[in-house]
Amino acid sequence: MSADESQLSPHHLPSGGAVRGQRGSRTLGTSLRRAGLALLPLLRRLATMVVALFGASVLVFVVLNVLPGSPAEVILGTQATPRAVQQLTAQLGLNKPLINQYLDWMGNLVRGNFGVSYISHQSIGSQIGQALTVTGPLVLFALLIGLLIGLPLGLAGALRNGRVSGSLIGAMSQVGMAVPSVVAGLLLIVVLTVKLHIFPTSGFPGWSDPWQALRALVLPSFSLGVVEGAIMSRYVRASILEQLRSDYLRTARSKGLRVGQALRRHGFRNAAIPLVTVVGLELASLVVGAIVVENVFSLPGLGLLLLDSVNNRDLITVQDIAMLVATTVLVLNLLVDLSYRLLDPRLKGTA
Amino acid sequence: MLPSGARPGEIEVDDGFGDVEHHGRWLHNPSVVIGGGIVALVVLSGIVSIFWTPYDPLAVNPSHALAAPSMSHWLGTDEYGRDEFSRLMASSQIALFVGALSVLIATAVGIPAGLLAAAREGAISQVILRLTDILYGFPALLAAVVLAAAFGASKMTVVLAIGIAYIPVFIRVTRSNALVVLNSEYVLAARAYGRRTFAILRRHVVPNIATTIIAQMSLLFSLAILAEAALDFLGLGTVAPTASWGTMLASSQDYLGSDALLTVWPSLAIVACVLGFSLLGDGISELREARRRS
Amino acid sequence: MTALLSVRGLSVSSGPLELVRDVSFDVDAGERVGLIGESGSGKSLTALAVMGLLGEGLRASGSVRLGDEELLEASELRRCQLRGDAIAMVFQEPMSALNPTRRVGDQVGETLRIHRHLSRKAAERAAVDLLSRVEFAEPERYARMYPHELSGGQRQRAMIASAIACDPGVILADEPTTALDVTVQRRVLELLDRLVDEEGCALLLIAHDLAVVSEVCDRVITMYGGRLVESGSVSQIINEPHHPYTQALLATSKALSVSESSLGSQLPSIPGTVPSAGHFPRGCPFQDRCDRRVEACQVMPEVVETDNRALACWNPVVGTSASGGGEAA
Amino acid sequence: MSDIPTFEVDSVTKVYQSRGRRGQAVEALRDISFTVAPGQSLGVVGESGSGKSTLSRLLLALERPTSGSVRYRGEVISGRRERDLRDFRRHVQIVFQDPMSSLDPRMRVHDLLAEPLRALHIDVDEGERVRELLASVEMPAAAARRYAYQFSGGQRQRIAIARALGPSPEVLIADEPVSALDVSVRAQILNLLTGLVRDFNLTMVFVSHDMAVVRHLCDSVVVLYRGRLVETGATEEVFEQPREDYTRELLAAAPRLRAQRGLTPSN
Repeated sequence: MSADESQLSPHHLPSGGAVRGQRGSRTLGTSLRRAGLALLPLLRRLATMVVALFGASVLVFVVLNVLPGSPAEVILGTQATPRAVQQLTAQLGLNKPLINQYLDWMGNLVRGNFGVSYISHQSIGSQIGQALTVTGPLVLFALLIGLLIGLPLGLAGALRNGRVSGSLIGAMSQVGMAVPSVVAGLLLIVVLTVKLHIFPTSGFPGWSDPWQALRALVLPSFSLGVVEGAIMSRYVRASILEQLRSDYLRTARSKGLRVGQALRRHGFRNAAIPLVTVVGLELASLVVGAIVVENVFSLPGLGLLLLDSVNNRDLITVQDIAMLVATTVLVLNLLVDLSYRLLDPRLKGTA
Repeated sequence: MLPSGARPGEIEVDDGFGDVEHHGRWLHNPSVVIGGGIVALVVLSGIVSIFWTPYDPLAVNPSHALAAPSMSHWLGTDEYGRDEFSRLMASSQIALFVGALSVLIATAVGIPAGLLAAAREGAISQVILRLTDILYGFPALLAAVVLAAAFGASKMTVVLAIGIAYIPVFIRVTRSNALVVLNSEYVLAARAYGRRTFAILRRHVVPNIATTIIAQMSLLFSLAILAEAALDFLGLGTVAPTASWGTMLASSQDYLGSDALLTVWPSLAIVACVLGFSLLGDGISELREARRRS
Repeated sequence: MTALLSVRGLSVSSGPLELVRDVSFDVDAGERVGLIGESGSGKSLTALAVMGLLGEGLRASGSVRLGDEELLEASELRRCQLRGDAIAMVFQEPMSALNPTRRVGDQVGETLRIHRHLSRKAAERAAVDLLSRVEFAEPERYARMYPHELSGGQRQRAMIASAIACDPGVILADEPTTALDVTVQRRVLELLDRLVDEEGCALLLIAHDLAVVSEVCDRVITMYGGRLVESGSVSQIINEPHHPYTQALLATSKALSVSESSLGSQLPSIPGTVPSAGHFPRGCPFQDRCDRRVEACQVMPEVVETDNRALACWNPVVGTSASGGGEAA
Repeated sequence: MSDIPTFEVDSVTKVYQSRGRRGQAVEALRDISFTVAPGQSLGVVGESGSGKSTLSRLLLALERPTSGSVRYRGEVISGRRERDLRDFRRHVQIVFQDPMSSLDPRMRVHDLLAEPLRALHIDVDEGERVRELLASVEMPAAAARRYAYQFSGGQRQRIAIARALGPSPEVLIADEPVSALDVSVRAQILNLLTGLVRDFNLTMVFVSHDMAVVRHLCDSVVVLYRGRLVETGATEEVFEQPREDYTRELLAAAPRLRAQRGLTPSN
């Protein structure tokens, strides 16, 4: 950076020698530091995420364990003798101090052991794993649909900005954003299942028959994805518009590129930078949105499992799933941060 | 505005952004007009429903169950013969209550914390930001599930969940906007004539970020209504028989084949209400942008 | 001899607002013309209209001819063929005018890839050559850098390198040194001066500083309020300005000099303020601030061309005195 | 009394420890010393990165030097607590470069001008003082009811100057006050400043990159380059016989009006 001025005039300072010496060492220092700099902010960012995860786990644990009333009572029902309750409490490890219970839970979780539900007596880990085979594809399909709708719609909206068609696209996405996925789901069921009998109403046949499984996921994915597409189209539109108005796009056009070419060569990459954030954050909101949609379509995914656990007061399962979702959201945040740094050369090495 | 061609020495108002025209702009922005109109309608129906609805929204009348829209029941009746229109009206109370209270919680915590994080660099700011990191892990729905698991489903768990989930949003929005103001030359000027941090926050920062915050509040109000509907639908919020758009949707599920209108009415109500608040928020931001560019 | 770039009756409007009104001027091959004016004068819009790069909502009318071609009526495809090849532009803010996510060499060589269809490799090599022509000591190294790693002066030099890549007949430079420090400004001006000489291309240099233009250009066009108010050779304008606005600017410029002390004295100044674009008075745009205002000024004076210079004024300054001018405020 | 310098800057160094990147310290100023006598108009000249803006913040006690000290009329002001600076704040005022960003867009001109009076607990009739201030910068009283964005750049700068004059300061620090203005308006503002300095007997520190303006306005000058003081002296001496290469280069680089084009400075 300083080389320019030194070319300009080597005699700027009375003490030019000292400056030049400093500059020499700076080059060496810079190259040394660069190697460290690439890693250091990454580690720092990773550390803040671990701290946030720890905080989240404490929060979940405390909220779910502050209330008086032992799960043992719930399990055994109102008729249970105090003795039986006490026995079960001890058996479940619920008589230990809260801090120990927390450490037990966390310790197991970190080792990948989700524990055993004291309601269904099943391994929570395998239940969650089973649920994820539904929720995972659902979320990914929804994201895909969202992108397939949002990208072209947003691009068209930006390119037609100021025209009637552009405003129409804007209005469409504005309305689309206001539709809750529940509503989208129910209306899709009414039209495509009840009236036209195209798709199965609800339930999930399992992956043993992939074709039927996919068919069962179509409507839920669309319920989530269409709304997502509306949201994304707004971000895409704003991002592309910003590019179209940028000085460097004008420079590109002054070199002889047409608007479309200039946008392809210079705009898309820069437009992608804010969009990566959006995709990351929206992926997180899809995971949460899946909870609702799975209930509309009775899909045996994470959402249904979570809700059943709440209704059965299966607190450990609730704890586990809440932590899983919170972790997913925070990890997505982290990935968004990191991808920023990959895409934008200006941010290399900053925290 | 002065007539054009003002002579030297006279004050020339830049280019017609006189006070009168400035206020007039609100009514020229379609987002504000449409959004504001819808919001006003929802608020009105919420208020009216406290005193009057065509029928008692809870009155069961089995002989009139699942009636089609008619002169006596404008939007028909549900499976218990309750008047749909009355229930929609009564539901707007819940939506507004949950929206208002959750936004209040989010702002009451988020704005002061955001201002503090902006004004006090270093340790305090770091602590606040790390706490928001934690809360970021709990979107409204997840927070509501956890709270419902702990304290049981109710309107208040929904309010609390949505309110808490949006605290970090307000902290970030407040902080980043406040930082822009705090780094401005007019704040530097204020410090140069001896204004302390608190006075600067009150006199410069708050007035300058107010519009942005209000726009954000309107947007979050719309998100709160979305979340509330979803939570009620899941049975984690308002519980039957109290009318809310979410519970109405949930009970309509059983009649998708026969009485799809039972699904359509609350859907329309939710979409319109959410659209109203989000349009209003967008409109306010647009006006702010337009003013900044002028 | 026909001019290389010929602008006739150019107007730029934004809805009902006329931001540039009826501007005509010629730039001959190899000639350097300075276009001066302050905010709202329409000088940048004039350049963008010539390039066909006006922003959303802006419309140009009139005639812009490059050689034998009418640009305002040419197809977008044809204009793209000319942009960067026959006519190139350098912008004011070298930071925002360069794409932050692409390497400098890539952006410098891009013009050649577009018009000469060079391969990526060949364009890269050409970019290195171009960078060394604009006095980068280590062109290979800088070609691999991103714009944010360069200083303001280096970025502007890189911009100039990409502008000269295809040997255009005309370069439009829109305040290329306004964002730069004085010492860097001098260097960029010298570079521009040398390259224009070597290439034999025409230069339209837009600036707000009369001194900058007088150092680089042969001819000066003064704009005020979207109108051309005066034009002529540098010596004509500097020695004998006819328009009261030009004359007042000169008076200030002469009084504020690094080489002469004027400590504590009153500077000749122009009263009033510059209205925002499109809000200048009817008739002569300068009438409200002019001390030579007459009744006729309420009507826009025609641009009268005599003796290789043009003037739009009802009551021009005659005689060589450059003092007086605006009243001392 | 009058032989106590208004400002004494004594071997001031300012290092910014940038957050985030470890070990990236930026030395904005290094070992700067100079004094400003009462009634003097000092020009601080430098290009971007010279540290001139940092210097004006140090003079205003808005930042504390990493080492060295700044004295105002013999008293150290650097690092003092805000409550001990009230007198100082009354006496030293600033005008910034960009009159748009230095005026709060949400305040009317009346409040903009009254704010310093309120903050410094100056007991005057606000309305009357505002009228006085507007008059002293040749603005009509009606301006008080409007917002800053309703005025042109030059008028805004007048408002900013009026605000600085409010507490009847002894020192005016002007940080590039005409750089953002249109050429045809600059002379007005420079004439206004000249008149005010004379009428109110102000001491002025004028920070600028523009050598010509400094020569017109200042009786002495400090030249900064990359945080170091290159040269200082009476304006006439420095401009006529610059001792340092950098000063010479700065002077040579300034564009000059020519009747015939040519970029090489004529000597």
